[in-house]
Amino acid sequence: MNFDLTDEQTMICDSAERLIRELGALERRRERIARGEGFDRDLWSQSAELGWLALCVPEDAGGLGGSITDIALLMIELGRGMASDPLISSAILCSTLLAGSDWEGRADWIEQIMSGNGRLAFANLEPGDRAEWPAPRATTLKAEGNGFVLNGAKLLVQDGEGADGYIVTASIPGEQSQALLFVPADAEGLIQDHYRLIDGSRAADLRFDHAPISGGQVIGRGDGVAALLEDAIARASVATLASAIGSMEACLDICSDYLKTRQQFGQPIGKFQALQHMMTDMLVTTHNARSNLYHLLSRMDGDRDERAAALASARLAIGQAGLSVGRTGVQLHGGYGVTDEYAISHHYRYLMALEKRFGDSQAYGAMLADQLFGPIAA
Amino acid sequence: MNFDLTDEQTMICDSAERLIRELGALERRRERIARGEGFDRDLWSQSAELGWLALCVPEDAGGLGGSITDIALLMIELGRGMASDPLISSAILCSTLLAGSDWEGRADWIEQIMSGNGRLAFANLEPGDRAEWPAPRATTLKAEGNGFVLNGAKLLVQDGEGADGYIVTASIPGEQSQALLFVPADAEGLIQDHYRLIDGSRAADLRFDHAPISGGQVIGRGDGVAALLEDAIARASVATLASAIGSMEACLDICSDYLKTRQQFGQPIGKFQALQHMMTDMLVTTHNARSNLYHLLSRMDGDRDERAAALASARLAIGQAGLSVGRTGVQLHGGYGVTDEYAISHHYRYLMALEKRFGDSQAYGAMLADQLFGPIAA
Amino acid sequence: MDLAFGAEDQQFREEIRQFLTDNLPADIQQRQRDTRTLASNTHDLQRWMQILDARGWSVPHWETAYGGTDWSPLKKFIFEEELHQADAPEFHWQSTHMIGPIIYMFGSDAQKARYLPSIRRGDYLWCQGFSEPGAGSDLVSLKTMAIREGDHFRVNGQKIWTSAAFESEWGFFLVKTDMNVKPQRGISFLLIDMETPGITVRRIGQINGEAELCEVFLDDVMVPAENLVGEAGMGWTYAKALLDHERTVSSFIHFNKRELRRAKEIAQAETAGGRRLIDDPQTRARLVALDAQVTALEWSVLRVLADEPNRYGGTAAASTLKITGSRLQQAITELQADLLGPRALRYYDPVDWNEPASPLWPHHVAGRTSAALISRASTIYGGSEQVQKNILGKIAFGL
Amino acid sequence: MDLAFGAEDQQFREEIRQFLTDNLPADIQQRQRDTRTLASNTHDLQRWMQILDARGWSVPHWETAYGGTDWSPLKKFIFEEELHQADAPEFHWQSTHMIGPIIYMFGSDAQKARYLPSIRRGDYLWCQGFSEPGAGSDLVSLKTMAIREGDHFRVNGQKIWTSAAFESEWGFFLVKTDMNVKPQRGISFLLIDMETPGITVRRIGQINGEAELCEVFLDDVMVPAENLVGEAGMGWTYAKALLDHERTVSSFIHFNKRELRRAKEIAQAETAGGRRLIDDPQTRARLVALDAQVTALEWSVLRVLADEPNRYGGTAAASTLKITGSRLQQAITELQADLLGPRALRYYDPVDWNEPASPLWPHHVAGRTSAALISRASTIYGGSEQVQKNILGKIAFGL
Repeated sequence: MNFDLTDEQTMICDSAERLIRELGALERRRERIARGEGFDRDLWSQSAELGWLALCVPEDAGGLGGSITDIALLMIELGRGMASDPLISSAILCSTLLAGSDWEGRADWIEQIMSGNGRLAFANLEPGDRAEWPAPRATTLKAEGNGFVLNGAKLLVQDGEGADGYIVTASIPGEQSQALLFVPADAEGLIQDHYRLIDGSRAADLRFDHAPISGGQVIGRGDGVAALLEDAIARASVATLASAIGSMEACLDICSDYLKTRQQFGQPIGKFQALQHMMTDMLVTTHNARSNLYHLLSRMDGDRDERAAALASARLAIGQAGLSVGRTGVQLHGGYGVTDEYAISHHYRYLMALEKRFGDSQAYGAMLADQLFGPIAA
Repeated sequence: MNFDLTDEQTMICDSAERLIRELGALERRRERIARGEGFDRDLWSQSAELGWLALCVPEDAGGLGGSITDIALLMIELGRGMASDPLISSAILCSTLLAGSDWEGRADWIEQIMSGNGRLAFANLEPGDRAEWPAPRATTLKAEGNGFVLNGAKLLVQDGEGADGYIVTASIPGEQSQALLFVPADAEGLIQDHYRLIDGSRAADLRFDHAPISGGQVIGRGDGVAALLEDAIARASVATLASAIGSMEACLDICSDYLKTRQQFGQPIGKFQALQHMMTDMLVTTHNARSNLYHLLSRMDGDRDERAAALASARLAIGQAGLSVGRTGVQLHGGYGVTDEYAISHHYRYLMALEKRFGDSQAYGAMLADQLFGPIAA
Repeated sequence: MDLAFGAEDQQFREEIRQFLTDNLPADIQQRQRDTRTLASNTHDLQRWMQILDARGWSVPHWETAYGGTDWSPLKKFIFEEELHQADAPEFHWQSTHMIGPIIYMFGSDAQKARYLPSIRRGDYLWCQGFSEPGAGSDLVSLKTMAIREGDHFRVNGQKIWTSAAFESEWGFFLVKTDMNVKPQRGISFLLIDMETPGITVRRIGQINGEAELCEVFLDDVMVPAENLVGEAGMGWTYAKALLDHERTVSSFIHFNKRELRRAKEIAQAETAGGRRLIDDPQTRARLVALDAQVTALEWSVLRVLADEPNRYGGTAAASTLKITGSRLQQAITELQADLLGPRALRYYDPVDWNEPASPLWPHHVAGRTSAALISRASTIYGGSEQVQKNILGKIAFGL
Repeated sequence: MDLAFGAEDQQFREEIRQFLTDNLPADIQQRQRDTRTLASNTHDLQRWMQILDARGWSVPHWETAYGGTDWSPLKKFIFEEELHQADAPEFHWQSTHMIGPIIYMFGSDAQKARYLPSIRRGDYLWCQGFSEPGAGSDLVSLKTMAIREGDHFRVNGQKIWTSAAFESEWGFFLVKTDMNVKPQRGISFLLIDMETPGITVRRIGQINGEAELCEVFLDDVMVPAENLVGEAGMGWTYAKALLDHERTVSSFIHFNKRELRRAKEIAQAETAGGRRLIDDPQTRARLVALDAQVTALEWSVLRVLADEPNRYGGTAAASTLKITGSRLQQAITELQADLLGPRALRYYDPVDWNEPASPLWPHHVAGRTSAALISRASTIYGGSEQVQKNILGKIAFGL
């Protein structure tokens, strides 16, 4: 066991840090959000050029096959700049789904994603979902004629606006497991609705109204799909949690700087013991949150149940940690904390958003309990 | 609506304050506990002389018929000295049960209690109980010969050691409601076990092994018993919560004095902002806890459901408040906080004990939820 | 001690309820219920103020000589509670509760005649210029200067956190008029027409997308000397008098009760795994814990209103209300957002009132997260929680 | 980065487990599992130390030259973890982990020869005389004086919070030997035979009924000069060296893991309304929240053991462990007590091991509340949480 970065990891982190320094200015972020853009296109194309998109794709699917730890380290750096979208939705989540399938369009789309030329988004969430994990879907795929038709609705498709296509989960009447479908953005019978999220990223609702689906659009169905979904969501969750760690660590820097510069009552406010203690609480929380991430990373390649437990545990702990750090950071900034003009409120909103991606703390707490103690006896 | 004390209430509070000043010294308390005595006998006899025991008994049962607010105010003062035992168990709980019955022994025993010559204790709790509220009992009363026999076990009978008799709850096979029985301490078939509690008070376990019960020992049975039990437990709960308020308010005095006298790093520790803020948290918590008590008092004479909700609400809030104040008080005392030699640890233990009397915060939280939202739908 | 509302109070409550049923316009009520921002409700507020004024109830807390009522503090509490319960527009605090009383307590007859009637009618908004960039919770170090030049003051400086400055016709400002005395003694209270040349207002983008708070830049602003309230150098004293005047306000008790009710409604409407959240034990536990705390807050307010003797003094009780009330605002609105699960993540423009027509987005979702976000301010403005605790430690315990 | 235990570590773990299976006496194990006090287990500890010593494992963290092992920090962690898991007696910290290393690092050859073997064998206990009544977290203001008189020191003063002083044969003390230099430079490290005339030990009654902490009064105690450790005036430095030596101890990670396991067992055994508490959603929520925090603590420990580069420095990481670990001790033991419901209220004498025979009082009840009560000390001793935060704010952020 050791926590030293490999040379390659150091390289990844350094270049990510450089890029965030270059492109991560708050003003740039605010202008971009005001323009209604959900992510930074320059950062996206740079991510392709620097090989980060490929890093997230397994070697046997044509990618660079970075380890989950490599990916997490990259995401921590990007999280500092609140810039991990849409790497997570497209390059990690959708790529993993594609790489694990034997779909004919697999290689093409992976290539598109890695090059930065194409983007896919994952359409799974339905009303009433509190967490994303393989489960029966209300969206249904029915055989009709030579192919199928798709009916149903998905909400909060992360980075769904402007995606070239969607990987959609659906149930097939009479089958236990779900199907994974590819639906291009301009598909017939697909109605889209786009909107901004609190962290400035953008999402889509998709409505499928008797949308025709050909056999060639079925990425997967049958028993393997649940495991594949689990794998992909787990990997995307790691990236999400790592982003949160980066954001929290950025909050530490932002707040400790602020405490040393902001004057009140004739001295830097960092001289006040109460604020010092709030700052140290943030440090303790952030430090431990990183430990939760390490634990999860150590369980990613092992037993599925252990992985599920570690994932739920990390989601629970890091979700709450992020909220706590964000809240305290805002409070330390006084009035400036609740403006859009200081970075801290952006981090708080980003951390709030991350806490609820793929499911919120309470849902993952219940999942962890089921893993540790078994389901609740009636 | 007004919060000014009546002349009579002022008198009660003043004399209680005086008595606590006289008899409430920590040294006296520590020696008494070391001797294995669960309460202060001098305080008990003074309580009789000062009419406090009679105050708790309704006028039509021969008592002075103090209002529940009068009783609460008295208990707040006694709580400051952690000295409300066994007024609660005997003069409030058992007297209320007796006063509400038409049992033939009623007048005698109320007289005994008011004069301080006799003491009863309430034997209701059974294993698996998390809260005391009318519920089917595993202790059963069965007809046999001319009378009955009682079988079962009760635990944690508060102030049960040395009581002259017990009021025992039991189920009668085939009947919905419970029975209330009088069992003298020396009854045949009754085995007692006595022990100390963390707050220095003492309790008893009772085991009834085919104990013969005559018809004359049945205080009540049938439909009225549940309401009577509810009334008595509600009144005793008010007294318990008021004691907690008094104890918390004493903690404020103890801790603010300590902060001003204890020196460290060359100054009184009360100069440290972090400790000032802990102290103000204690104040805010205590102040609000008293408000919860007022709310409960305002609902004691109204609708039963509203009273039950107010009781659950106050138990939940004041229980947690007491723990929080006690914990912070200990922390403010540093090493001395965890010794038996400073008053603060006695208050903490007292508050811990009060939090669990008649049911703990979690149980009452669930009860409040049932009142506010209805039972959980399956 | 008498811990019940009297029969007269109950009757009064009925009277208010009836008045609201008869007079509160349904469209205003609906918008108020859905409100996601203060700034966009000005027109409704004005309509409502006129209705109240017609009944003589637009400034019930004022002295009767100026159009107030002789209601007891408890009745005023009942009045406010019923208004909140009915989702009537909230008073524009700076106008009716701050500058109004200041003017009738300390202003000249000319000022009273000029401003009070329009405040009662809600003709226009007032904004408050107290805080400055370098002095958030620390008003002693104000820098905005007002130099007397003939029959005018020349005002230079900068204010911040000035709510609604962009839509206010008038503002009241704390300014330094004397540099040669202790800071508190050199501060004066000045009324300024927001149209005066030299005033620039910049709206500050907020965490929830609103921009209701402003910066106000004062650059050689010439203010007639008659706009000075009371005596020069007494500004600090007047401002403090206000605080004693409204000791229970910062509890936000009515807001907290209404939003807790809303949280319960959301828990009844939202499901997880097909089960209503109101039937989920953890959700119930969060709700009841908050319910018990709101109950405490309400009775803490009543204790102040009924002047309960308090060994730590009234200011301590008020400070307690502020600390408790602001924490509850945060906890309750955050619970609302949590109850929405992932749907809490959607951003709703606080000014654009169009909601998605999609059945995926029920009406109760709109604005909840926005409220949770901006509620972070409740432990900051009006003296941050940390400053409140400093004060409380001092006045209650002499620490 | 490599976030797995290696094969060698796994094998080592198996070896330790086997050793424990073969060598840990069942009666000791049972008593240790039920322990309610430190002070009453001394005899078991001594037996166990002899068993460990025979295997060469009684002081694995010492330098090999003095009887320690060459295990990596990770192996030492595994060793400790397995000992805890098996409910082996805990090391007597003051003896093996404090004075032992101090003596071999800074002591004379004579001191090494005299004391180290007996410490390895656990022949007797050592106690630590650092704190004084006027100096809890503030060691700089120590007052206990040691004046050199010929070949002796004359020691006068008073120590407090001296664990196990009443049953220790030896004590190590921080004393002032030089009044004329900066306080930190005038403190020396002295070994004192607790039988020396002039020493009075008073046991302090504790919140849980134990009396393991003591006051030690030193009244003209004559201590041979050869009992000075290292150089005069270096006491403070030596004491601090210890802290760097054992940076993960204060996490109480093994305690926290074991007690959380116990909490789960209690939740499986206890019922409410006929339902196991482990099936109650609120109980589950409390348990999993703590489980996730203990997981974090464990990995925070591993990061320190594996020397993860830390931008805030190792002391900051250690301070984080202390803050987190002490809070968890409190939260976990308090949960245990809460799980017992009203049964948590029974007082169990920490010295009298007889338990009630009554079936009303299952074995798992005994001692839980006592542990919760005494755990309040965990955020106090060894630098209170508040002092820890002061330090952390300074070293991590320069505040």
